[in-house]
Amino acid sequence: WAEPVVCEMTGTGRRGIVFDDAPAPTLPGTAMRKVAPALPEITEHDALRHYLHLSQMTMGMMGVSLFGTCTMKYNPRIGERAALEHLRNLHPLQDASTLQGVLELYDNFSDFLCEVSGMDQFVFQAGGGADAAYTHACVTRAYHASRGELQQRDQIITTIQTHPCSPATANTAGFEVITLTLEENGYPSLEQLKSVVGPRTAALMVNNPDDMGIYNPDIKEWVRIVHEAGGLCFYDHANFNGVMSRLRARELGFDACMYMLHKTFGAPKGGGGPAVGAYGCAEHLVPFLPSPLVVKDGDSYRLDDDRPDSIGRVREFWGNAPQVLKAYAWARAMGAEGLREAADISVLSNNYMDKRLGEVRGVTRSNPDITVPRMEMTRHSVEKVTQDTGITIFEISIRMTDFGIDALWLSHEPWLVAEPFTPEAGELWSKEDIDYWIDVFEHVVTEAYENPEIVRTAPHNAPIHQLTTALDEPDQWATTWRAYQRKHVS
Amino acid sequence: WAEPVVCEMTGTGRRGIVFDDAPAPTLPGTAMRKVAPALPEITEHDALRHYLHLSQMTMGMMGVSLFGTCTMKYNPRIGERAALEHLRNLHPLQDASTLQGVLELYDNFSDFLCEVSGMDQFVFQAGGGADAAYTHACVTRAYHASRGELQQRDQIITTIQTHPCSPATANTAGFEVITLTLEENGYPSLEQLKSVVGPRTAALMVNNPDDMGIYNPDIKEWVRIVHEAGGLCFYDHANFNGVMSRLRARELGFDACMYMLHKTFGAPKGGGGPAVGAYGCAEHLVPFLPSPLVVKDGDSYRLDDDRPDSIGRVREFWGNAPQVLKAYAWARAMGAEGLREAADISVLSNNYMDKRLGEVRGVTRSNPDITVPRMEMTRHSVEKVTQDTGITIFEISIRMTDFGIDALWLSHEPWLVAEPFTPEAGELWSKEDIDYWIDVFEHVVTEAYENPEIVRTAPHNAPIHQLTTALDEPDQWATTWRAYQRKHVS
Amino acid sequence: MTKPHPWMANSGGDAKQQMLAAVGAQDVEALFVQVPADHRMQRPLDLPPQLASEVALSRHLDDLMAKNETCADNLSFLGAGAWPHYVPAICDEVVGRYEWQTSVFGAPTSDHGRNQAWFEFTSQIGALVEMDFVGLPVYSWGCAIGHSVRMASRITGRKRVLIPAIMDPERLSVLENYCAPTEMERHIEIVTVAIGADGCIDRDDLRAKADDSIAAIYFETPSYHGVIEGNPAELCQIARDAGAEAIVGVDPLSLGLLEAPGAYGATIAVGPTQPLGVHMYAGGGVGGFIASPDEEKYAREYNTLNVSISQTRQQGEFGFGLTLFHQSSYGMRDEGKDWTGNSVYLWSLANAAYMAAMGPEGFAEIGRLIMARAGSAAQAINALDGASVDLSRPIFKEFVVQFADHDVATINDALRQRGIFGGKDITGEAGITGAAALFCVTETHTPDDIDRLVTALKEVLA
Amino acid sequence: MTKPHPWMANSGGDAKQQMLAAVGAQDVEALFVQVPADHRMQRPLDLPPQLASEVALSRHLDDLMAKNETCADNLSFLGAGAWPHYVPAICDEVVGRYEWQTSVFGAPTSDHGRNQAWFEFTSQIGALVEMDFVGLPVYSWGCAIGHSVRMASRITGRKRVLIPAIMDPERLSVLENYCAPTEMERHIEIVTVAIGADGCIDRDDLRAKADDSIAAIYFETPSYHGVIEGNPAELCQIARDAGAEAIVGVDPLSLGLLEAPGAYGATIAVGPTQPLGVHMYAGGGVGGFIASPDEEKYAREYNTLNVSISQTRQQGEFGFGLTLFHQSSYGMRDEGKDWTGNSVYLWSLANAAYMAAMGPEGFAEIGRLIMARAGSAAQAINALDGASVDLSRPIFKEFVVQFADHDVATINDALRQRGIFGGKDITGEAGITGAAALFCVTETHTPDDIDRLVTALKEVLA
Repeated sequence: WAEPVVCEMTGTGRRGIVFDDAPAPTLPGTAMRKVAPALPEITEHDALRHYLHLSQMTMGMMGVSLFGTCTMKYNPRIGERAALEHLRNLHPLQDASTLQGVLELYDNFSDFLCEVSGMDQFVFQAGGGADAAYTHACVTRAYHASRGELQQRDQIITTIQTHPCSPATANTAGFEVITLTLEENGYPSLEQLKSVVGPRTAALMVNNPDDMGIYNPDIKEWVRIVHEAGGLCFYDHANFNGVMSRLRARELGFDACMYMLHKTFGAPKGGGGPAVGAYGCAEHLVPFLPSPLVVKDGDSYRLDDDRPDSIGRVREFWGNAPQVLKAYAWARAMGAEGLREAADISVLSNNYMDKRLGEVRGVTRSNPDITVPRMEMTRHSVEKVTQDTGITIFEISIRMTDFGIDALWLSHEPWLVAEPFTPEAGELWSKEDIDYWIDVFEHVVTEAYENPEIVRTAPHNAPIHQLTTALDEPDQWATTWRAYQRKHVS
Repeated sequence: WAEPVVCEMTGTGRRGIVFDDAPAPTLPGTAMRKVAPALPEITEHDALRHYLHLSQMTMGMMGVSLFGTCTMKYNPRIGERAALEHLRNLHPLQDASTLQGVLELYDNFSDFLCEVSGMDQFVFQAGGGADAAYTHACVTRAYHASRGELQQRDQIITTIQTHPCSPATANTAGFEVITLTLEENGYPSLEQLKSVVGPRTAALMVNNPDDMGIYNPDIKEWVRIVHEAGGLCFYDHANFNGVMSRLRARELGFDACMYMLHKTFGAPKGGGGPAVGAYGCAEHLVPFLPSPLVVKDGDSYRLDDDRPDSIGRVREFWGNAPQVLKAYAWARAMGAEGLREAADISVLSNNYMDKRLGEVRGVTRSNPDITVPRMEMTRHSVEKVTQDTGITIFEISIRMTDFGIDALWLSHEPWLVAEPFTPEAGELWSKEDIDYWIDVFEHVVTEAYENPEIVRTAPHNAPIHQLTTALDEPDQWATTWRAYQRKHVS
Repeated sequence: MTKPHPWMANSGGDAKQQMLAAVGAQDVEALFVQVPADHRMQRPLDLPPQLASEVALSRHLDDLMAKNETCADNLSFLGAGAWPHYVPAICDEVVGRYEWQTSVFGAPTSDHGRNQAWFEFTSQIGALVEMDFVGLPVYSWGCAIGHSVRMASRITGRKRVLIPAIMDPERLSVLENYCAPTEMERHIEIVTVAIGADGCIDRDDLRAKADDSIAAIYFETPSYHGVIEGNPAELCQIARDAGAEAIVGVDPLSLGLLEAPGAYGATIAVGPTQPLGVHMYAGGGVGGFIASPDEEKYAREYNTLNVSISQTRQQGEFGFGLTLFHQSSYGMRDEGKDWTGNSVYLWSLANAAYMAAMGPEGFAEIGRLIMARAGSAAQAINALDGASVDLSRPIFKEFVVQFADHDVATINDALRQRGIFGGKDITGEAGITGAAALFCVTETHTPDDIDRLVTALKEVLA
Repeated sequence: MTKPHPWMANSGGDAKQQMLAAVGAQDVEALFVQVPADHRMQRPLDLPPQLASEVALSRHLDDLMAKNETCADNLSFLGAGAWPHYVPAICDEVVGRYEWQTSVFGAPTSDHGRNQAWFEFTSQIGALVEMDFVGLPVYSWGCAIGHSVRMASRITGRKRVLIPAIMDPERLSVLENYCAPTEMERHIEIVTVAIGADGCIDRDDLRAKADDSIAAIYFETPSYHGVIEGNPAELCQIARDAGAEAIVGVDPLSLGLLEAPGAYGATIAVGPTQPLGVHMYAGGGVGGFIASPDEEKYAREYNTLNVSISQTRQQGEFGFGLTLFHQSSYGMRDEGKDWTGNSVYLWSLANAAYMAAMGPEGFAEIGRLIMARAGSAAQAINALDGASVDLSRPIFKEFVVQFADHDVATINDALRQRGIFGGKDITGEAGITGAAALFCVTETHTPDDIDRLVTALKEVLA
């Protein structure tokens, strides 16, 4: 479909939805709108058809998506149906007596995740993984403030391979961030950590394994060192899929951890939320958790908002309930044996990919010296392909979409590995899907060597061609139709 | 997507859905299945993705569809939501006390359609328009049988332009069918009718206007003549959209009529049902209506199955309730003023199309002598284009799908007009949509003259190419994968 | 119109004026000259107020529908033609796709996906029943029986059909309609065959009646009363020996466990499609299938539309188009031996997705589960004072409960007060003596549900 | 695993064996050598039984959720951050599309449709508020306030913000979190401005406090208590005169009727997105927007992801890509001034469809309707003995009811017995004396609903 921007469709006198008539109110002229908003005037059918067309021009998981660091899972439709049907008409401020089902859900799922992590309480207020990291930064503030040490403890330690949200939320929350660099074996050494830990240390925020698929075997020692210095330890479980049911954050000593329900627990990603960063912590941090907290009193549940040490809200109300329901549904359908099987398959499939990708011309792995099997994903590189052919990983990625492969994940910044890419097979996809993915990749690399023009001019089979506007230039970007009209039309 | 046939995906050991285990029952070996059915073994995600891919390869009303005789309307999503939510878990044999909502719906909508038609009772058991015609044939049998005249009255009269379902159902029900032919003015003459009406006449089954857009002005007289001879008169309101709110079947004298709710009343077509042929009749035929009948007793409703003169069931239970709800929703949202407006726009838009199509090279209208405005559709012809270029209307139709125009409707059999096509604008589509349709048509006709090869080899922008198998040959057709394997593979 | 309507583009703006100008008409009225004045209605329609506002309409529908009580709010044991089977969420997702809901008669090239899905419906039905020719679905199981009996009559040139003396009255009524009244020349006579004490067709009676006037024998396994026919091959043999068609009605959900009709000599198989991923919808979910060997004598007699796989102009590519269209009523008109039209094609997409997700193992599993659950319910009810079930008959999904001291209406009223919809009241039906109800137990009923029913029945029967 | 799982393709068949063979591993365990033994859990997880059967899982979810009572089964007057607005059916259809639900970080070429829909979200928000730069949505209105105050602080280099003394405690709590604690160097001090008897910002107090230490003034119209600010331009002028940003929080549904922030001098506009076609979802439907002039000093301070329209290699074709990505926390890491991540992007597609269907007339109509319905409810309640509403204030959608003789908990309990969820209990909140509740009346409330409330209140207050 050659689909126009909906904002062009004005001035037709058409209606997409109507309401009963009511008299115009009397208000001061200074409060009244003078010029009607420049919105589309289209029928209901036009509006629907337009957005359905746009949906068809979105690949999503209609093809094969082994999008690394995002853990592409099946998003069960049963959860979708249940959430829409049962939750859409609930108001968060209803009397608790009328919310018993959803409160029990929260309590059940907190218990479930406590068993998975070894923590003592989970909350679901954070609107995503980064929001859970932010929650941890706030909890860290509250914890140290409660001990009168907040002014002293103004540093949070993280590593260069930790997801950007950890340093960014720590910084936003007012901390100074210390970023450890990787060493030869793929992670920062104990010595490097020790050199920065001290009385100013408020917390450690890390993930493990990292996006290279490397597991830091010293992590227990890290936690001990930070604890000894009086800091808290937060485990960003972004890369949980491979270690799920094999280790528990609390048993490694961590004080808190986070799961992304829209990732590891099968809730849909929606192109970027609504999401849930399920934040869990050990008993000593529970008083600081965001409010309200779901509390079980005998056989019933209530929302406790009377918690003087709480950090309050990181977001209004108590979370993305429909996503919690969907993740709970996924988790219950998997059960203990399913989680274990999923972890096994994730790691096995990734090592299978490693094996096959290693045979593709010009492809190398991060940290080539580390020859033991990687965890659930591996960072690879086409640096050699680029050197040989001029074709970059970005171009390869775009070309792959011509074959129904969702544009692959490269790397979070900074790009420590040149021309990186990071597939993650997960437990959903069949071996045939994985083989297809690798076959396409290999095909495109071969094209890069033999017919680079076809790669360079890709996509050839997509709704549109490659963008050409310099979007970071103030006189070029336009985030609204108004801005576009002003900058580019008039 | 290059989508394989799902039946190929066997032997993988995968599961799409599982159930709790239960022991195998003890049954005689003669009753037990020996060989497991050759069905796909795929995951839930594979099954879903497969059918979503197929849905994307279906045009439906995603483009512009002015599909004649089918009255393409908006299928409001509000009706879809309400039907799924409220009706899916109802059982037709529930105690009437638990079905009050849906029974009231039936009663309300019967009243609504009675006002629209002038009839006294509507029923919704018929699973489509043809089934309503069949219902009429059955009612006709029962009516004449009740008067002891069934053996005598064994003929049903119809016209060559009436929808095939009328003669076919009449024939199926055991009647001899007499088909009147069209005369110069576009409809059979009174004389022709009179020549076949007599003591053997059981009924007249006709539509009006016909698919040419011609209204038979003698229809009241027709009804009088048939009545006088002792026959019943059935009005197939297939082409109701243009006369909606302007005339009522009962006022023209008809004993019964039929509306297709999936057509005139905005319920979705679903590629061919579930549908509803709402059958309505005057009081003297009510005793013969299919059972059960919704009856209002004071403030409550019940299903009356104790009706000795009833024809019984034409289909199990009492109709496609979700479709009735959707049609009711459409009708209530339209109201009297909306129905009138829809009829006006339908006829106006069709005459606008006539005007513009008349200016396209090589296009003629059926019955060119009839110069007065047509009703809600018109049958056109490209006979001249075919003579000039060899390109048929079928080829033009296929080429138009390259531009997002749903393959257009040609004609019911027999093709009285050569190379026919019959667009119907209806009230949904905007003037811009209609203009787009005509522009594409004109463009393709121009191609036929200037570059016929591009038309002949169309489609160029569809999921697949044109079919080549001779599907009416016994050794070629295969309506199942089993048959295909046997005939074409092994 | 007071304001433009969201469902009529040209009711807003100046489109009407532009079109009037283009056609050279003063007003819309001028376009209706064909309709004589005395045909016209003399007043506006007197209808309930327009609800163009979606919020008002939605509220109206919700308020109206809230007057129902559903089988989700209550625990229901009603079956008998519409069954409470589990509908996987993907089935709703599939049939909800706008592309499919709005499709009509597109070309094989433009509506390719739908046609392929249709073919996957027929192919998977074919795999279940082990037959090679399957038509697109008809309105219902009853209609499928009707059409197939008419097919058999045309194939054999005979005008009598044998059916079980105990048959669902809903389906029977449809069949009677399809067999035309005795007054008319082309009618088919329906003759019943006795049912034995084991709940199955009485072989002796069948043999006695299966003479050369018989177009077809029709029987069902499981039967209306849920009884599994022990040796269906024998029945089919009797039919074939008489030169008649052997038409079998089957529950597709039983076919992971029970033998396929094609494997025991049935010549036509029919059955319901609603169990395959379609909600009950107050009966609106029903549909039927017809299958047979892929022989011309059968294929040429189908009333249905039929979809065939095809090659395309592109080497190796599949397409799907209609076959034998001209023998349908669209082509035959008054020469039509039978007829078709809009049917339940959208549901066939749910059916296709359901069967694809189920696979061979899913059908086997659900068959075992239904038998186990229904069997345990039958046993527990039989153990109650005042209720009995004939446990000697192997049953699938449905079974007859006889009540000693109460009528079924009273029992069901009392159950309803407890949030339970009891079995269908079959008191007075053929083959039934005394008060009896037909209970349906499926994979949707948990052991707790059955306990709840039994406990409630115990109270009610006390 | 006892059987293959429907959500894990390689749990069935021999895929695992094949992959193990390919990698040359004996078993899966051999692939976990990186994880030291003492890191490993020593027992299986002790979790509730697996519900791999969809019918069992579905039943479990339904049973669990049946313990809720909803605002559909009851008549609710709760608002205050999550509002009962009508969600057109097309919005559910749009966000339900699998393509969008499953999309992640695709390329502009492969996820084009979604990106365009995002752009149509930002563009239509821009049209409503009359501002040229709009970011992709943030978690909530409260989060939008927090981010925008931090933006203002960075733009002005100042560290104090003025806010109304009466503010929704939910939003206020979020803002407080975003302003960091006083112990830390980078915190922003929150100072409240008095609210006058008219429910609006006290001009004198505002002028007194708006000195050159102020980064921004934040106010809302309608306010937390539903009061429409009579002259918002004046407030913005005071802010700009102080060299501060004028941040205004608006209800987008009021903007067909009330003046656009961009038209009266606001420099940043924020607000909730849930009213635009998203269900309440127990609070899970909330989202927020941030808009400003398209000037570098604003644009460079957005924490959000931002989508821009673009040309493509094909002349005349539009595409849509992210702009200013590197200033987000993805690019800045520990140098990030703020942060972002997964947000509520799926809801922005519902928002886009909603605004497109509404158009200018829809917004005007719904604004009038909400004011009329809320106004009539306020009047009727004020007429009751024991309840009062300040009718002198022009209100939009929400209003404060003061109760003379009963506390709100008692009243709401009694209403609940009558199937009504009363207003939010705001007794004890800032600016409130005595027992008071905040009632919300929208286009979803019919005159009958309001009568029902008033009748019930009358009984309860008697």
